[in-house]
Amino acid sequence: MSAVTVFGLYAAAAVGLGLYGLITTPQPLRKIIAFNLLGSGVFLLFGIVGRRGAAAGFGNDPVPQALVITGVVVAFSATALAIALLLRLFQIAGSTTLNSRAAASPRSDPSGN
Amino acid sequence: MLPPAPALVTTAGGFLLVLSIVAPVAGVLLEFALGERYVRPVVSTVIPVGLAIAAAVLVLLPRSDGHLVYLLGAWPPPLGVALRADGLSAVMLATTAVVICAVAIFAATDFRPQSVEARTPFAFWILLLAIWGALNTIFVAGDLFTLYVALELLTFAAVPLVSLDGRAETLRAALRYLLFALLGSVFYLMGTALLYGLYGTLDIVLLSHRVSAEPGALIAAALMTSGLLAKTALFPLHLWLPPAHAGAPAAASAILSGLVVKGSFFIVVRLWFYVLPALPGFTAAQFLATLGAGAILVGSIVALRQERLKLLVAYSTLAQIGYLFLLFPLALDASGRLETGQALAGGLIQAISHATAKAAMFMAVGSIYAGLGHDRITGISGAARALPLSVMTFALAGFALMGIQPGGASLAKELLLQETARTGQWWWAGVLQVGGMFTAAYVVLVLAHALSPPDRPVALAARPPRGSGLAALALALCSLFLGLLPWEPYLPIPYALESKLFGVEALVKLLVTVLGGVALAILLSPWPHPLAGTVARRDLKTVPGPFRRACLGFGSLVERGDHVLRQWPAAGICMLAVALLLAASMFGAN
Amino acid sequence: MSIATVFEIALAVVVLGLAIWTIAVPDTYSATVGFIAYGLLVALIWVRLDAVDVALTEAAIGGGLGGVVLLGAAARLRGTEAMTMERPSLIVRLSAAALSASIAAALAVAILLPPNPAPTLAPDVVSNAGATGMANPVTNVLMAFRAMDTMLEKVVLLLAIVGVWSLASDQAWGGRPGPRHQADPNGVLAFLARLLPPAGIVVGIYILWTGADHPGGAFQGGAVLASMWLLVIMAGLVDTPPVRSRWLRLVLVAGPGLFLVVGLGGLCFGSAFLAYPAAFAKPLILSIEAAMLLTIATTLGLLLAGAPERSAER
Amino acid sequence: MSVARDIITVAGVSAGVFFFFAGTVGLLRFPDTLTRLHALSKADNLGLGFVVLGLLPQTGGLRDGLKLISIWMFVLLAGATVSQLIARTARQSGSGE
Repeated sequence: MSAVTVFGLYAAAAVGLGLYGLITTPQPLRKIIAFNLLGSGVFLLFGIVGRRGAAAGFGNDPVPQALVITGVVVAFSATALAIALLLRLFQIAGSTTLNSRAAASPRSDPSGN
Repeated sequence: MLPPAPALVTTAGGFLLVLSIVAPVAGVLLEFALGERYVRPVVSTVIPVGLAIAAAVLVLLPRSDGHLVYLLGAWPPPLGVALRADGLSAVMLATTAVVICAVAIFAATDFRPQSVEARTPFAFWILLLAIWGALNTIFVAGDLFTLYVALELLTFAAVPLVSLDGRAETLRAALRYLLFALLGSVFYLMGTALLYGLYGTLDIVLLSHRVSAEPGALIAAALMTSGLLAKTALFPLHLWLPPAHAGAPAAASAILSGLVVKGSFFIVVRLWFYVLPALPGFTAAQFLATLGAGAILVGSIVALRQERLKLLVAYSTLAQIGYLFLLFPLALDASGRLETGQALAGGLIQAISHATAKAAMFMAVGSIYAGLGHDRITGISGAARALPLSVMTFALAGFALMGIQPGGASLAKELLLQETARTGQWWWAGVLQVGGMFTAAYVVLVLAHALSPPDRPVALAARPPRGSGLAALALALCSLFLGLLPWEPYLPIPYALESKLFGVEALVKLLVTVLGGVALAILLSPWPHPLAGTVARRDLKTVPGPFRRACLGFGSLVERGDHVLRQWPAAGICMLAVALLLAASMFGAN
Repeated sequence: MSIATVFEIALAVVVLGLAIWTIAVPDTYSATVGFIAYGLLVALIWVRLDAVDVALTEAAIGGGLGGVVLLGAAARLRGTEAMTMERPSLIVRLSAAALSASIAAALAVAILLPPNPAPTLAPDVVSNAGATGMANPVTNVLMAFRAMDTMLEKVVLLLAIVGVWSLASDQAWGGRPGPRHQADPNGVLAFLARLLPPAGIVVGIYILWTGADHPGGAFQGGAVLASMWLLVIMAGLVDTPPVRSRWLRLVLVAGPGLFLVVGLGGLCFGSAFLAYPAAFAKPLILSIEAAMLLTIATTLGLLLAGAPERSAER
Repeated sequence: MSVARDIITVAGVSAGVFFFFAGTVGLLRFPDTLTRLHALSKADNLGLGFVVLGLLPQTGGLRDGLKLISIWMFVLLAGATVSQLIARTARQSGSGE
């Protein structure tokens, strides 16, 4: 087993875990954490691809590395924006649920059915 | 070494592609740095420049063999990044420029810069230009990772637009939108990682030569497609769309509904037709179109049951997005490969027609909301007299969407119908016709309410500014006359089509659509019918009571189903299921 | 099995355990803390993959600053998170688990089926490195070969700032972001905030400078500078600047602005947009990076500070 | 010569690992915040010190050695401050009992 195999399996597992967390946790903050976990797994995919492409004296293909650095920064901005939205929602509404009961429940049928 | 392929050399005029990105981005930076007082000069410089660039691309493209290429930093792919424009890019660039221009005029009063810097104008104008820059990048990017960055740029510009008014409801909508869009981008990113690992490049042209039906490539294709579908809000991945598009301010809704969802749709088209045309195959294409058909059905039925006009229009966007995805199975050739032919042209014209018409529609609804102080569909009787311009805009945009000649939608429908006949997929012809009827249904429904005489004189809360109304009207007219434009240099359209657009046969088709729409509106809308006293009474009589009740029951069932699908866990599970089913059907085809 | 492999397996297992814990633990605050530890260990994985540039970024931005954002939010939301919402039903959870596992399995298959030989652009990067005069291949990719992506991503950061600011209430617009930190001016935090930043600023600039030839660069350096700034803010020694401030605005657009100007210079006078003339490539790139360092540090700091909450007057 | 260096390294790093281990056990086993903090900060500072000491013979030159030592110094500084802050918060909120 090489590093590529070990971490490749881990990356896939992290993606699975992140997806599960993103779907099932009800709290938005936990969703954001799960998204970051998911993101780290996806970035590791790039790392593994790059590691396999080690050549010309580099242990890791520099192109995927650069893509990951860009991706990490984008993911961080997304986290910051999501957190800001969440905190503002909490400030205004006093709760952070994503389901608004008023708007979400199917309205009673006005034609009497 | 072989001489470089034509797609890997900068062409004359390629710099226009750079400018089409740089102009809005520079506008964003200037607005941010200079602040409120200079927003007006910056915007009113950037918009004409952007329009001119789009026009120049349109002019230059046919003269340079249908392709413009620019190598950024003069580095050829795979190491460098190329920008490329073809006919599709050119028409989308132009559409975006026109819609942005109209929305900017519409918003000039709503978001008028004040002497003291205020929050909403500051954010709105920056985000408007940012969306423009992001979309232009999407249309001309020649590299899958550049497309990823552009997608994120689009999301980051679109999300704050949703929550501009700062109410809890819209904040919630924005957060849902952001989280689901991020899930979509992560899926897309997974696919790019796999593709780079297999082929060592992310350049679209190079990839299209190297790609083959290996397991990794198929999984990558499925992941990327489902991620993009989430961002496009194709049924059943639409949980974020209705609240976001209905909650945003009118000008923002126009952009979100008209343009933003087209960005990720465009990338799906790029991916399927230009990166891996041989991979998806028959089943996957049918699957996409089936989701599209589901979107038409659910979106339209739920739209007809909405009480609020903005939500109705938002749900109709959902249905129209579904309509766009019908192009995929129709573009298959005999060997199961996607052909860049008539079906693609039809789908793209439909997208353009929807972009213009839906933006106009949202602006009209925004004006009605502002004028009446509410947008309850049962309370808009008399609006046609009080706000004639807005109602007329809504009507014209609606006519364009339901396929009245010479609108873009009618041309698109004709192109797609011909392809159903050619490929023998008659079932999609039925879906296309029903889709048109449903569109007619909600347009007719709204117009019937707006045209009916009011119980008491309508008191206007505010009079919408004339400039705004005219901008929306101009956009609706654009959509209505799209069918007359010369598309041949940009999209593969047969010459002989125009004659079919007019004439008795076309008129009959239209009549059938409208009558079908009226019937659907009567059967599925739960609201008391405004014209019950006049024309529609006879119709109502002929419709047996129990039948209408059954239809309404069915509608309510669909609405409930839609509500379940819009819960977060359900939508997430749908997302994974769509990805897996796509992968399975692609594996089946190869 | 070599000792390195044993270490790698152990690392993967520990990280996996932390990941599971982060998802499964009931308390949100604990999950956040778990995620920070996770982020730091993932940086170790990146070192094992021989991607030191990414390891630095992941540790500084992914684990470090990302962790701070999450921790701050968790602290503010503590108490509300626990009482809230119902968990989804067992069927939903089971089907989500099954589908997530299938996706993970598909991904594992796809990533572990190696193409032979694996494609790579490393030789291309090496043979073209002469054009920039810099030895760090990752910096070359970021600043030259794929400069467009880097520039657009700077705009993404700017939009994130716009998005965060747009959440302010209308009264607070133009004011200072975040709460005012009160700390004992003679306390231990203030002491650290006076002692550390001079060293931290040197380290940040060093990371940028060394990024030309060795692992490092504007992001990593910017993250260090941002954390120094935040330390000083948290110690109450300085306040966050009001978002109306013209200087602040200029600093925030400096990075992408200079990038754009240099790019257009290449379009007008050189061979292409974002092409650097060979003689000036290194100084040009370093000056763009210097501007970016400033912009990134400020942007990251402000993203952590949040939306404007207080009017500019004290 | 290189054998002597390696012996110093092994000894130093092993000592460091021992202290980290002890600190972790203390973190897990001690009953309250303050004692846990005590175990953690003391063991970590010493542990890292020994690891750095052990690595010093392996460095290429004075520059690298100085970098290593400055890492340790920074960790000492940050660790001391943070421990102080945590301890104070714990005492104020009364959870140190």
